[in-house]
Amino acid sequence: MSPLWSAQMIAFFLISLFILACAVMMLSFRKVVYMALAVGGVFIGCAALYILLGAEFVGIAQVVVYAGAITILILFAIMLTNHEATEPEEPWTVRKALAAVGCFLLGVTLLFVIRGQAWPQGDPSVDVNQGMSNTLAIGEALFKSYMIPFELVSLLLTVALVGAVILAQQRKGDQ
Amino acid sequence: MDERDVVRTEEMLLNVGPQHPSTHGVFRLIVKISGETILDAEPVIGYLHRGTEKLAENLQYTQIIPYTDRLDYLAAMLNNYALCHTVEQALGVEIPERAEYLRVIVMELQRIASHLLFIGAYLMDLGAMGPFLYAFQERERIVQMFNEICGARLTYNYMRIGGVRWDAPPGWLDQVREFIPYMRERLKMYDDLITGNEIFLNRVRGVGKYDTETALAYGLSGINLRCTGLEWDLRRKKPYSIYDRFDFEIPVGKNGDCFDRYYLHLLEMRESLKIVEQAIEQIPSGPVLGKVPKLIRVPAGEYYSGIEGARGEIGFYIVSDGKDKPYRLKIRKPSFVNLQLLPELLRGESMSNLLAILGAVDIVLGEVDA
Amino acid sequence: MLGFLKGLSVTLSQLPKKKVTIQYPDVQPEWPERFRGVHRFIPEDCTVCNQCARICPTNCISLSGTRDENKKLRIDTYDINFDICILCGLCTEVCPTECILMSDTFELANESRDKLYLDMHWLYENQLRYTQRHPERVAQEAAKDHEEAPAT
Amino acid sequence: MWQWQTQPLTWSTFLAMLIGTVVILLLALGVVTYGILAERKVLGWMQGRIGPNRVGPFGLLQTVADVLKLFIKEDVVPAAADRPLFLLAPVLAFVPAFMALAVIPFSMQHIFTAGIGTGLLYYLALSALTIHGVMLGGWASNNKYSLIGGMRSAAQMLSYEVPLGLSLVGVALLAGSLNLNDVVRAQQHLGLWFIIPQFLGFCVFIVAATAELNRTPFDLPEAESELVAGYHTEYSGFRWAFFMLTEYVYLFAMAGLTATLFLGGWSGPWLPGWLWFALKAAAFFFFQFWLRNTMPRIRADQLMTLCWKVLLPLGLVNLVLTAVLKAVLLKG
Repeated sequence: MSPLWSAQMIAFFLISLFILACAVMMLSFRKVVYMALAVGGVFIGCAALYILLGAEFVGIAQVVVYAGAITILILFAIMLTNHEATEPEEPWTVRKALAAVGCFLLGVTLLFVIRGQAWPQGDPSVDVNQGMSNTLAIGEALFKSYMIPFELVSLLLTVALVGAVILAQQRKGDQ
Repeated sequence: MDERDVVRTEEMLLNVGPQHPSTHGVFRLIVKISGETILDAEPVIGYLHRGTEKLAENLQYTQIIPYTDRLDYLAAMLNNYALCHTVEQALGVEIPERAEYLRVIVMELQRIASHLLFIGAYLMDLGAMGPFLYAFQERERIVQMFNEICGARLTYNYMRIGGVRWDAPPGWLDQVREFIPYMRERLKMYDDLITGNEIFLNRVRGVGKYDTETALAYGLSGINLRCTGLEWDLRRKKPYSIYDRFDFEIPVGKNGDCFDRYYLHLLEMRESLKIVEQAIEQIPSGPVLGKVPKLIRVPAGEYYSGIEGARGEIGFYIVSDGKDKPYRLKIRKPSFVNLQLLPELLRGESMSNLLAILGAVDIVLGEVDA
Repeated sequence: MLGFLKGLSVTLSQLPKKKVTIQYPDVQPEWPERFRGVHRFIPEDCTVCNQCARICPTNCISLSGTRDENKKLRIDTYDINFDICILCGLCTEVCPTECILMSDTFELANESRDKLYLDMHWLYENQLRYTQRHPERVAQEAAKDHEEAPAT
Repeated sequence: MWQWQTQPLTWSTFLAMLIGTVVILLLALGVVTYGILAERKVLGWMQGRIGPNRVGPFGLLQTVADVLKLFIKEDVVPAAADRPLFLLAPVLAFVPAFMALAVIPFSMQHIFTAGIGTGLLYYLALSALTIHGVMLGGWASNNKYSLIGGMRSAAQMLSYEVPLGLSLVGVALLAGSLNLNDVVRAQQHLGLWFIIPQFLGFCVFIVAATAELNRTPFDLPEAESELVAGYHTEYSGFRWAFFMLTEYVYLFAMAGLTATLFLGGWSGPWLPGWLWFALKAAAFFFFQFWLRNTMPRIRADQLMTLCWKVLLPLGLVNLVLTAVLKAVLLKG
C-alpha cells in the first residue's frame, strides 16, 4: 500500500472535495437559507479534517461551536429578520471579470508559495500527545503552558460579550 | 421609538381553528399577533349553528326538550330543566316531590360530569394527558347512571313538563349513594395531581385576570363571575326547585384568574356531591309526573326564568300567544355570553397564554352556536 | 415546592389499577333496559293512529295504512329516516299500543345515507333480534301488557 | 474484542465497522419500535386503559403495523413548501441522532460502538446538529405553526444544551475523562454510581435532557393544543416517520447516556453487563413515560427562565461543588 493511496489519503480527498463543493455551493446559491446550510457543510467538513488529523477534540469542538451554534445562529438571524429570501442574479460585468482574474492569480501565487516553502517535517514516530489522550493533552497545554494567554482570551471574550449586549440594548432615552 | 433601533416584526394573522386540536369543537379564532403579543382576537362562531330558537317556534313544548339536549351537550340535564322550569312557571303546575328530588340529583350529577370534563379538557389544553382520561372514568360512571335512568348517555330528554320521564330504576339510588364517597376520593386525587403542580400553577396563576366590574359589564355568570369574588349563584340568589332545602356553600374566587376558575370547578363538584348526598337521604316516594294537560298551552304572555347551569345562567325566554307552540323562544346561553369577554382578555396577552385563557373560559360550541 | 412529586405518585398509583376499557367489538357493552337505541316495531299491534309521527320533533316517521275486511286499520308502510331521527324516544311514549319501541341496536354507521332510511321490515326484524337478545325483557313487556289488558 | 478505533483502517476493519453500524441501526430500530409500544402501554395502564392490543399477541406488532402504514402513505409535499429543504430536513434530523448512538457503551467491551476519547463532547455536538433538521423542516413547510414550532424547538434545544453540558462536566470531572467507557470504569472503581455524588448534577441533567428530547413537560415545539404538531405539522408518510424515529432514537441515546453517566452503565453485580445497561435505560424510558402522563406543559417564556435562571446557576454550583469534592475528598 503506497502512502499516497492510504485510506487516510482517500478520506482526505473526499473530505476536501466535500468542503470545496459546499464552499462553491455557498457562493452560487441564491437562497440565503441554502447558503447558511452550505456554510454548515463546510464547517462539518473542516471538523472531519481535524478528526482525520488526529485532533478529535478540536474537531468535535468545531462541530459544537461552528456547525451547531454558529450555523443555527445564522439560520435564526435569517428567519427572524426581514429581507429578501433570494438574491437577484447579478449581471456579469468587467469589474467582476477582473476580480475573477485577480482571484485566480492570488490562488496561483499561494500555490507557489506553499510549494516553495520547506515545511518542518514532523516525525510520525513521536507522539505529540505524550501518551495522553488528545483531550488531556490539550488541557495540559492550555492550563499549564498557556495559562495567561488562555485567561486573557477569556477576558477578551467576556468583554466582547458584555459590549455586544450593551450595543444591542435599547437606550432608555429612545423610548 | 426609532424604527431602526428595534427589530422590525410583522403583524401576523394566525388562524386558530376551526379544525384545531384545542378549540373544543368547531370554533375559529383569528388572532392578530405581533411577535408573541396578541394584538387582537376575533372569535368566529356559527359552524355548529342549527337554528334551535327558530326551530322551536314550530314545535310543541314537549318536542323542544330533545333540542335543548343538544345545546350544551355536556350538561343536557340542566338544559332540560331550564326549559321545563320556565314552562312550569308559566303554567303554574305542581311538581311531585319525588320528581323534584330526582331532578336535583341528576342536575347535580350532571354538573359534576360537566365540571369533570372541563378539568380534563383544560389540563389537556395545557398539555397534561393523564387527568383527561381520569376525568373520563368518573364521568363515564355518571353517564352510565344517566343511561340507566333515561336510556341515553348524552342527549337525555329526561325531564318533562311537570316532572321527569321515568322514576329511578331499582337500585339506581344506591348506585348514586355509592358513587359519592368514590367521587370524593377521586376529587382528592385531582387535588393532589393537579392543584399542587408547580408547572400548572405557573401557567394559570395571574393569567387572564379580570375584576367583578368587567365581569358584570360583560354579563358573565357562573364560575366565570364567581371567580372574581362575587357570590352570585342562582341556586341561592333566586332559589328554584328545592335548592333552599339543602345545605351547601357557594365557593368564590379571589383573583379572577384562570387558577381560580379551575379551582372553583373542583370546589363546586364537592358542593354538588353534598347536595346529591342530602337529596338521596331526603327523597320521598310517590309519583314522578305531575298532572299536566296532554297538549300544553302556555297562556299568552312573556316568561323568563334562568337557572344556574354548569357554565353560568342558562335561561329560556318564552313569548307565547296562547298556542301549543311558543311564538318566540330565546335562550340565554351562558357559553355565548361568556365568550364575549375572550377578545378583551386576550388583547395584550402573550401568545403562550392563549390556550390557558381560552380553555378557562369554558365554552361549549353546541351552546354558543345553538 | 414539590407538588409535582405528589402528582407523580398519583399517576404511579393508577398503574396497577383495574382497566376500565371494554374490548368493544369482541365484548358488547351492556345496555340498560331503558336504553334508547334504534327503534323496533311490531306491525300487528299498530293501529295507524299517527301519534308517533305527530309527536316526532324532526318529522322522521312516515306511515300509511288501510282498512282491512274487519274495518280495522292495518299498517302498510312504516318508515323512519335515521338521517334525522334524534332518538329522543318521544314516539315510544305516545304510542297507545306500544308497538314502536326502542331497542339496544346502536350501530348505525353506514356508507350511504340511503341506507339510513329504514322501513317496517327492517324495524320488525330488529324487534325479532331484540327478542332473541333479551327474551326476558320482551316476556316482561308481554306480561305487563297482559296485566293491563283487562283493566282497559 | 475488536478494538478497531486504535488500528489502521483496512478492508477488514472497514467491514467490521459496517457490520457494527448495521447492528446498531437494527438495535436502534428495535428499541424504538418497542419503546413506542411500551410508551403507549404504560400510558394506557396509567390511565386505566389497556393500550394497543390488536396487532399481534399483546399488541406486540402494533408499531410495525403503524410504520408499515406510514410507509405506504402518500409523501405529501405542500405546494408552497421549499421543496429541497422540505425533503432534506428529516434526513438532517435523523442522521446525527443515529450517529450519537455510536459512542454509547452498551456493554463492557463496547461492542459495535466507538470508544473515542471525547465521547461526551461528541454526543453534545451531534445533538446540536439535529436542530438544523428540525428548524429547517419547520421553515421549509411554509406554515405558520410549523415555523413557530421549529423556532421554538431550535431555541429550546440550543438553550438546554448549555445546562446539559454543564451537568456533564461534573461527571467528567469526577471520572477524569470524557470517554464514556472510562466514566463507567470510574464508577466501578469508586463503587458508587455518580447519581449519588452528583445528585444536583443529575437533577439538572434530567430536566435538561427532558427538554432536549422535547418531551413533556417541555414538549412545546410540538405542543398539540397550541401548535397542532409543531415543526412536523406538514409532514406525512415516511418523512414524518423519520422525525418520529429521530425523537425516539434520541430518547434511546439519552437513556443510554443517563445510564452510563449516572447509573453506572453496564456495571453491576450478578447480571451480565448488557442486561444491566438495558435495565437502567428502561428505567429512564419509564420515567419519561411517567412524566408524560402527569405533567402539563410548561409555558414558553417560563421555559427560558427555567433554563437560564435556574438550571444554569445550579449547574455552575454543581461544578464548583464537584471540583471542591474532587480536590478535598478524592485526592490522588
